Amino acid sequence: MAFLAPTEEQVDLRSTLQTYFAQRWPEAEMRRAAEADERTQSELWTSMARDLGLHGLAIPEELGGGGFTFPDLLVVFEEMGRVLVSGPFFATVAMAAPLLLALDDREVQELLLPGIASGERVVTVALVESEMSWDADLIRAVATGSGAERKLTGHKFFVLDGCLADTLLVVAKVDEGIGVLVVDADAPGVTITAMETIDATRRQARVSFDDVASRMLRPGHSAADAVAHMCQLASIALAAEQVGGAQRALDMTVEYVKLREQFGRTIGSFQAVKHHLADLLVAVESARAALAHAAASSTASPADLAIAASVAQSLCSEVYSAAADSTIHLHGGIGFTWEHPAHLYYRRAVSSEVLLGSPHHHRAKIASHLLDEKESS
Amino acid sequence: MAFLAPTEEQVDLRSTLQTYFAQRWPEAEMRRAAEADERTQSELWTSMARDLGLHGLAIPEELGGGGFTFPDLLVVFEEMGRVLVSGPFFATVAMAAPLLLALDDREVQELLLPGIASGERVVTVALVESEMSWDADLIRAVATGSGAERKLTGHKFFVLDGCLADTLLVVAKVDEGIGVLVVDADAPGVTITAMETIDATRRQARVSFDDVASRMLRPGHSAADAVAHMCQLASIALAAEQVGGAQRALDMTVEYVKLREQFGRTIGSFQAVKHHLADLLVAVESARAALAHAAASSTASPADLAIAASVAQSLCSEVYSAAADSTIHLHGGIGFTWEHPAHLYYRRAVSSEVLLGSPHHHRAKIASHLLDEKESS
Amino acid sequence: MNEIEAFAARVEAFFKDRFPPRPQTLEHGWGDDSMVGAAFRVAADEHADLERARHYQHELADAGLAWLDGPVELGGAGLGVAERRVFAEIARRYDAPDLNSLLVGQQILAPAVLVYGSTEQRERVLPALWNGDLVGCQLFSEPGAGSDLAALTTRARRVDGGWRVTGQKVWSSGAHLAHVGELLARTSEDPGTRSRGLTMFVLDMASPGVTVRPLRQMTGTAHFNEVFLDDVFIPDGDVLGAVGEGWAVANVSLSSERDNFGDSGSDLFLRLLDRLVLVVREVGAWSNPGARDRIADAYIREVVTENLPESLATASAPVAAAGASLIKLFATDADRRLVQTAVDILGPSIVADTGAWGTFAWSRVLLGMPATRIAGGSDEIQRNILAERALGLPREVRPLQEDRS
Amino acid sequence: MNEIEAFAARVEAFFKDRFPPRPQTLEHGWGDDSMVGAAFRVAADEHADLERARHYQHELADAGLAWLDGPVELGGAGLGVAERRVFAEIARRYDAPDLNSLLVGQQILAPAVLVYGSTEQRERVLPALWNGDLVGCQLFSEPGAGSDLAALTTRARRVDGGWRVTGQKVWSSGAHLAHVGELLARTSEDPGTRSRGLTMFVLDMASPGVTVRPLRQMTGTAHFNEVFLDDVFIPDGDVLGAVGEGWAVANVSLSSERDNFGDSGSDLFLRLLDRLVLVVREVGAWSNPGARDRIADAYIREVVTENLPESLATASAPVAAAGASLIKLFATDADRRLVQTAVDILGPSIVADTGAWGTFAWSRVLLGMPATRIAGGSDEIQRNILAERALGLPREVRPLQEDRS
Repeated sequence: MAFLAPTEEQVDLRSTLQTYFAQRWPEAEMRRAAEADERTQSELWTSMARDLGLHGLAIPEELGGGGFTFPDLLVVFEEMGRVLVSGPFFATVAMAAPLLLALDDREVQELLLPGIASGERVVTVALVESEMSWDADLIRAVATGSGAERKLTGHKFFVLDGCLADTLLVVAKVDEGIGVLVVDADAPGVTITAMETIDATRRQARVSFDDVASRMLRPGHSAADAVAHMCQLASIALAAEQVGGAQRALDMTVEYVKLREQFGRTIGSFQAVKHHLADLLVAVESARAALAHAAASSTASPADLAIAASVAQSLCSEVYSAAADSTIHLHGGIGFTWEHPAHLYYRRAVSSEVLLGSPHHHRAKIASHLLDEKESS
Repeated sequence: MAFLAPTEEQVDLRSTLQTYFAQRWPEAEMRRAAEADERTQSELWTSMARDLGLHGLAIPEELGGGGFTFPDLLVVFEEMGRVLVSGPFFATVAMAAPLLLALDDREVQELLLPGIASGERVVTVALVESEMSWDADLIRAVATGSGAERKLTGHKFFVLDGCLADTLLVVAKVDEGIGVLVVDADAPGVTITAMETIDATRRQARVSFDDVASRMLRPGHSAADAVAHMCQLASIALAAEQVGGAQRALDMTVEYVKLREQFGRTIGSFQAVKHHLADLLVAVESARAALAHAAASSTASPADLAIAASVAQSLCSEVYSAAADSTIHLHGGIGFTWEHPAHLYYRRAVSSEVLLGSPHHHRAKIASHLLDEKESS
Repeated sequence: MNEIEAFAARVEAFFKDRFPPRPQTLEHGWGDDSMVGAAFRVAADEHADLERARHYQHELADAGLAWLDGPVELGGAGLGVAERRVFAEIARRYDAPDLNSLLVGQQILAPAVLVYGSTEQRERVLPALWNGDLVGCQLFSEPGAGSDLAALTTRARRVDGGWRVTGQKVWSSGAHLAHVGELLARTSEDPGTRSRGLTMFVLDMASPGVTVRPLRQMTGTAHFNEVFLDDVFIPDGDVLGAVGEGWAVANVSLSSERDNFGDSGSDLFLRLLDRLVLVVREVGAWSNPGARDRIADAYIREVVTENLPESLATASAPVAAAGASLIKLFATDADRRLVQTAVDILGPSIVADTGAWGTFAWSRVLLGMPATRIAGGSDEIQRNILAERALGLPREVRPLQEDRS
Repeated sequence: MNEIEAFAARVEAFFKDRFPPRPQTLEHGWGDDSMVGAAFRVAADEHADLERARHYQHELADAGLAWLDGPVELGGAGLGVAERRVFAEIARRYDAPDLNSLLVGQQILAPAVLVYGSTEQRERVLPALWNGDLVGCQLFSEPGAGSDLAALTTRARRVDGGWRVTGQKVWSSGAHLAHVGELLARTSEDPGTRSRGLTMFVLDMASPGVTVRPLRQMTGTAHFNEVFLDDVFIPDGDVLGAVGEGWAVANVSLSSERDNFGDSGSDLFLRLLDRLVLVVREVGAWSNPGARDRIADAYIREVVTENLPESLATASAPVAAAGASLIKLFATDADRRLVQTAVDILGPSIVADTGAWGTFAWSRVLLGMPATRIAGGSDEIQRNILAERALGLPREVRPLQEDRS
């Protein structure tokens, strides 16, 4: 779990992405996508897969991917978070793909992963059933039957980009314990309803299943560990997005206070503003350090990965929300207009804070690790 | 529970006390007392009782007191907190006297309260048995027997000024439930040991009782409600001390930053220092408002008094500790020398924060009131 | 029955005849879920809302209950603080229309007219603001001068019988619904007297050359406006106070704005906490110990918010005088904590609508809260005021409203 | 076995021969309870402690393990960061004497001598500082000049063969035990060149006219001193750097001081959290859910503190350059939170001694913590450095150490 400095490849990738998004995803495009009908797919999606191979970056080559590492993929999420890329990339690449990779079902992997890598397939994960906490443990949906063919009934909230997905990976109770089921979004008995959300760059849906034909991955085994592993990797990917977003929020604010004048001086010359931004810099760099630690832990033991992911997710959530809030505040009146992008970052920050578990939720996991086990930490 | 503006009498009392303590309790005297052997009694103690009648202020006239109200007495605690008066005044007047008044045992009241009012008697309360929380509920000390005469065995921590007291009021389990027992400090089987403490202006002791002859107050009745009522009034008295101390910490810091120069300007002209002190002013005034509310509630229903006391104690604790910490910080190097009084306020602030229950403990009580009862708040 | 009791009975009767009572205690599921705190309500039809408010205000005026502490000769009731308090206590128990749309006229414009207006202006404007006939707005801020009014560039040029005004104003709440605007403009260019070159006008919003453009906020609503003034004629009779005295007139309005934040702020806070407690009890989040601690903390801040105005009134003179700034700072901090508590408790349901009562409605509070720390003087300006006026620390370079003294 | 492994084996052997191991994991009740973090230890006999440290340092020097990254010709080992890290990892596993009393000489004085010293000074001072012969202290701060070194008033007057120095220094850590002091004094009175009028000296603390008076801190201990200089003679050979160049020399020391805070700070933090976790597990406070949240928060900050130096090294150049300030701000904030967590968990037992292991010992941390936010550059100065150097915001009026560049 030593610290990993960025590789040369990662530095290059970052620079490529910054140029790419500057051209392909300017603010106007982002706003257009956010306000568009959510069933349309953006050109960016296709280009990211075709021109850069981002979807399959961390998918093994034999399954149609680029065979890069998970830390490499984190560079992509950080840069996407910086410019608020919308669409089902997170659901497909940070959740569905890792879940498929964690479940050793080669047949289904060959069925779905090449399509994910090529950008032809949109897959999301339907997991949470509680209304007020993002809880991967409280599962009431049930899939009956045995072998690969099951019948699924249940109800899911907060399914990321559920309205865009063609395939759903659904977590449900099965005879074996917890199972992951592949469901066709068009299958009879599936009802997908968009949820109104504050963050138009990340859509969510409620999905209900009424005796739906589905295929269980890795029949005969409980998938609980795979689901937990996926949640940890997705938490780290989300932390990367949050670091990117927080950094952009800080940068845009520093830029603004250097130009904006009040009382005959730039507002960035007031000590209160300077110290506010210094504290924010400390926060952003602390989030980056927690992310680097989690990235280095992505190949560590399950227990270490779980804790490193919770450390990063808890801190990066709080830092991003604070950074986005400060951005609005230090911009003054202009910061809370619809036209200024500050609120888009604020909306993304808060929606990310409660996604994949709140900071309190992650700290409860850490406390349990420190205090409830036999060995000392 | 309306807000009570200070009465004319209270305004006069405050002004009298400020003059009095300025003369009788200068910093040198306070330091001398703090470093003296704790078995010696200060001259101030005698003078406060004889010249001003402070000990008996809120004791009924027929029991040798002044017959004033509890809110009047709070003015005394606020002014004492401002100048860090040491000695067993708090133990005797904020704890023992209210406990005696709450227990309707006229005979013992007549035995003890006139002596308290005249300053001849030092009485304290022995209550807490846990090491890490100031807990009035976990009582394991036991007094056996029936009627007024009981035999007491047990162990108490954090007994305020236990080494100075001539009489102890001890809370113990009795057949009737919880009982309060009068114990002579010199009685056979009583062992009083000074605890080392960070706050030399408020001494504490551990006391053990080995089959000690004691007299139960109000035999035949459980005293649990009286103990709870005493804790609430003492919490408000402590809040008054905290407001006085926090105000003094703020005042001394404002004074200092107006004089001290660094980088060619008074440090009070730096916006970071100004805003720090502005926030502290907000905190101190919010504590004062909570105290005023609690004072007005001191004659309210038991439930309302309990909540108002917890509101004041929780907030005033946090505000005083923050104020004392800021005082050290804004004084720079001089602030953490032994010679500067800042650390004496800091020590008192922290020792008060954990006395009579921590802020978290009080908030747990408030939450229980808001969330666990049938009626809405 | 003493005078105050008689007054209370009269108010009670007024409301009882007209409006249904609100539930004594809030109930889970009661009322329009969009209304989590009046300040964050999304108006379905703001014109209809305004008409309801004006009608209600008219009824209040007819009953002598509109302008409780106003002078009788101007349509006020000539009463005191005690009656205002009694009125507020009773009013909050009835489900009467929301009067927010009239607040700027009554709490910002009216005080300035009362202090600086001519007899004619006082008689023309004040009764009408308080009986619902006239709706007012404020035209101070400009794109280049947010907190710094001395940097205003909207210019008024002397012409025959009046002035011609050109410039742009921003952050004007309700300007799209208002009949009159309190307009601050520059009437002298002498750079040495930046603040003394300002003059206040009572602008007829229907004047030719006035264009109002709604400014969409991050909440998605457009309560504020940009107002463009293109060679707008204002007759001499609409100058408020003396020419060049605009700074002083503005300060009456700004200080009333600060003073009145406390009232509505605390009210807002109370209702929000009650609603959150309801949701917590309903869904059993009461078992979450972290949330319990934060709910209790919010309650403590509610108690303080309730008692702070009266407590500050007994503080030392400089602290009492800066009380409005202190209250605003305390309230914005308490509000921020409360919203964070709501996020912690409601989790994803504050971000995406599950359909449950009293959950996603909080997203409007979440999105509206950042504005409260800027509008009416940012937290930083309030801290400067406290440090300098209440604590006597050295001054920063000064914004206009701080230079009254 | 590669080079680094061979080095590790040599270090391991050195410690194994001399010192007992610390328990692999801390155990409840293990060790001297007064030592909750070395920085807060109350020394029973500081002279005996110092002798132990010097002896240990001598053994390190003999083994070639004293000055790992120092040049070989001056007694250093000529090794790099990797070896320093390996050494630290191994050293913390053994119960070796505390070297704090030698730190000022090695981390503050030595770097300045290395950069600005003459060959004679480097050879005389550096090996001796690193083999335990010489103990150093710092003589910068004055009663009237805390963070503002440009306001120094201690004066050095030219005399035959050297200088005569008169003035008062303060906050000099370990001056009562030191042989040499890094002394900053004013050698020119020209007010236009306040900073260029300063010169640095390596003062022999045994010189006539030097009086050291311990300064008792709020913790009750007297680690710092006031140092009075009464017409003290310093020969020309003890001027460090050029006359008038004292500002630049001071900055080498100050920046090394900032850089080295991160190391000891994080180490301190780690050991403190481990101890608190032990107490929590022992007494079953693990059932207190609020405490659980705060312990987890402390753990998060510990992970960050561990990773921040390397993470910052990969940041943009201006941020990386101000890394020491960023680390110090993060650490002081984390420490403050940790102490509050300890207060919340330990309750009254942190205030009054119940006799339980690992509880009242925390009171020393509590009382020592305020100093960490002032010493080595206050939080406010670190924030200025970050805002100005890392973010490029406009400068405040400057303290000495900020004017290097």
